[in-house]
Amino acid sequence: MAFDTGLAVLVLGVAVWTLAAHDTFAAVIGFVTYGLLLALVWVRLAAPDVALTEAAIGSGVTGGLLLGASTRLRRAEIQAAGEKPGATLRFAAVVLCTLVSAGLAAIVLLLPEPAPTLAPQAAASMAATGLGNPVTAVLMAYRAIDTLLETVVLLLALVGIWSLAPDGVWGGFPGRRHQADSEGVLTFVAQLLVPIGILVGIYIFWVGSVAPGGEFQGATILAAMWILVMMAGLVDAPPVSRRWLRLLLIAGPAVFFAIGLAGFAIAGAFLAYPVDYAKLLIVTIEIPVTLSIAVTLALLVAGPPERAPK
Amino acid sequence: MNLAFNGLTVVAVSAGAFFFMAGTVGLLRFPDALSRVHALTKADNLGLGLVVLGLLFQVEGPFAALKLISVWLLTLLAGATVTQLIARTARLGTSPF
Amino acid sequence: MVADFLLAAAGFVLATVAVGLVRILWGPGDDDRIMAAQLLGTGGIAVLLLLGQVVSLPAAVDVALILALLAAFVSVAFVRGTTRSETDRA
Amino acid sequence: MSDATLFGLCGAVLVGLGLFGLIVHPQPLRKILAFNLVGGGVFLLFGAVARRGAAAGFRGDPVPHALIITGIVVAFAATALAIALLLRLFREAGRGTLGSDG
Repeated sequence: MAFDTGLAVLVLGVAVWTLAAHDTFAAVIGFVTYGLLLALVWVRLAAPDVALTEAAIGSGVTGGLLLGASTRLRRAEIQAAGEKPGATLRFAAVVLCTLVSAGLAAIVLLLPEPAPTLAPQAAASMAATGLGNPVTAVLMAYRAIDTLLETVVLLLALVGIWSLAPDGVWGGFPGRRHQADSEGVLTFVAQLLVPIGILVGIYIFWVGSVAPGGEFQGATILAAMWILVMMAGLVDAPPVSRRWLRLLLIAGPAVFFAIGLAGFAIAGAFLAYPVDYAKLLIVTIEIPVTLSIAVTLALLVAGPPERAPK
Repeated sequence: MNLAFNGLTVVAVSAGAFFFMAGTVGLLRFPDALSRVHALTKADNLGLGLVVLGLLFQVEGPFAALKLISVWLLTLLAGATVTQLIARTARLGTSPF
Repeated sequence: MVADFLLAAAGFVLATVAVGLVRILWGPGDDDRIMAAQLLGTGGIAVLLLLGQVVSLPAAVDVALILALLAAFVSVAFVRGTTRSETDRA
Repeated sequence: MSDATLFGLCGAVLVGLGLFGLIVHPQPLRKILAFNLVGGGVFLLFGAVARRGAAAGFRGDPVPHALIITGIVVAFAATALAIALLLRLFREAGRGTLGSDG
């Protein structure tokens, strides 16, 4: 109990720091710390799948994205810092936020007893799929349509980012070109970490069917490794108009959707799997979905095209 | 046997926790960024190693033990190289690239 | 009994990490602050491993593996973020 | 107090804190950070519900867990899109503020 209380206080303290820090860069560091502490909280709440996601996306890749943005926007952020809202607005904000927090706290304290749960339904659907991880069973079978739509949402976000490219560089190379490190340390870091990271990413994806892990967590690690070799200047990002790139991006959602449609014919409903082949079909969906998510996440971090295609 | 293992765990994890404390003390007491990086990484890597050693007596199966050790090795490798990058940034005032 | 000890050890390491964190976030330099990633990378992983044993969640080791990888990733993003000689041909 | 209640309350406070930052911070990037703090708080509220829903041999209800994972990924996509918009604004206008005056 003492440990949990201390952890909760630390989470709140880091959140306050993130908001109060003078400098945006310092606030981003605070945010990365916040994500890491949340991963500890998820382990404490016996939610290892969420802990993996928080560590990979919430803290790691979001942190890298925000660090890059904060250095590029440093001047703009300093300019904007002067436009502080007036005392009346600040006071109103304090009142509003206190009310929101108090309301949510009341809801937490007044949650019904016994707690409602969908765990039995999830367990039933898990038994039908042959999967050993309940969260993967929910994502891929019980609520598969949510996951299908999520992969589409990721693609839509990417389309939104690409459409921000100025006319001259339409369809070109995303982000900046990084040069290789002359002293070789960064090159060494990339060459050392990336093979290990790819191995870990595939492992996390693969154990997802029987243990905590899965396609989102595995894909995030693969995406981070691709970004790492780009940052080290070892490879450049491909121009976003490349056909193979676009095929990779849509492969996952397309296979997912096709097998979902086939469900009408072989199991009587959209995204239904026949009992004997459920696990096989789910893994068939997961492999291209993982690849597509990995490519999408990496390109989301890379940003809109900034250099004209050759 | 079990009792002996538990005893070893307690000793190793305690020693690990001590090194983490030493790292933080170094961080607070040393004057400049370079010596702080040095104190922090040396002590913390040793601390993590001892914690991993202590937990090795508790886990079941060789695969779990292998994973624990690889976490430590990965932290060591990544930490050593990344520390060098940061130290260079600290020394030159800005990134050397 | 061992679980109680391990939880206490996790709390102790978390507390020392928190103290170091206060020093680091205080700054003043950015390179001081990025050490937070290092400190938490190692200390946070230790807490995670101990906690995973306490609540008997073997997957905590996998979370630690990811943290070790991504702490390095964030540090590289930091070093690259302060870079000055990018070719910005846009 | 159970661990679910404790971290649920922590989530409730985080939502309020993040919302405050979202309103009062003039810098857009700080608003994006505050938005992500709110996200963390909302996920913790879900986490409290999931933890209380432990049944059928699971230590938490897997359905909210799956929702949280979906939420974390979508929050990341939204953050990436917001940052791209912000960088374009800065490039076009030479400034990175959201105020209407020049």
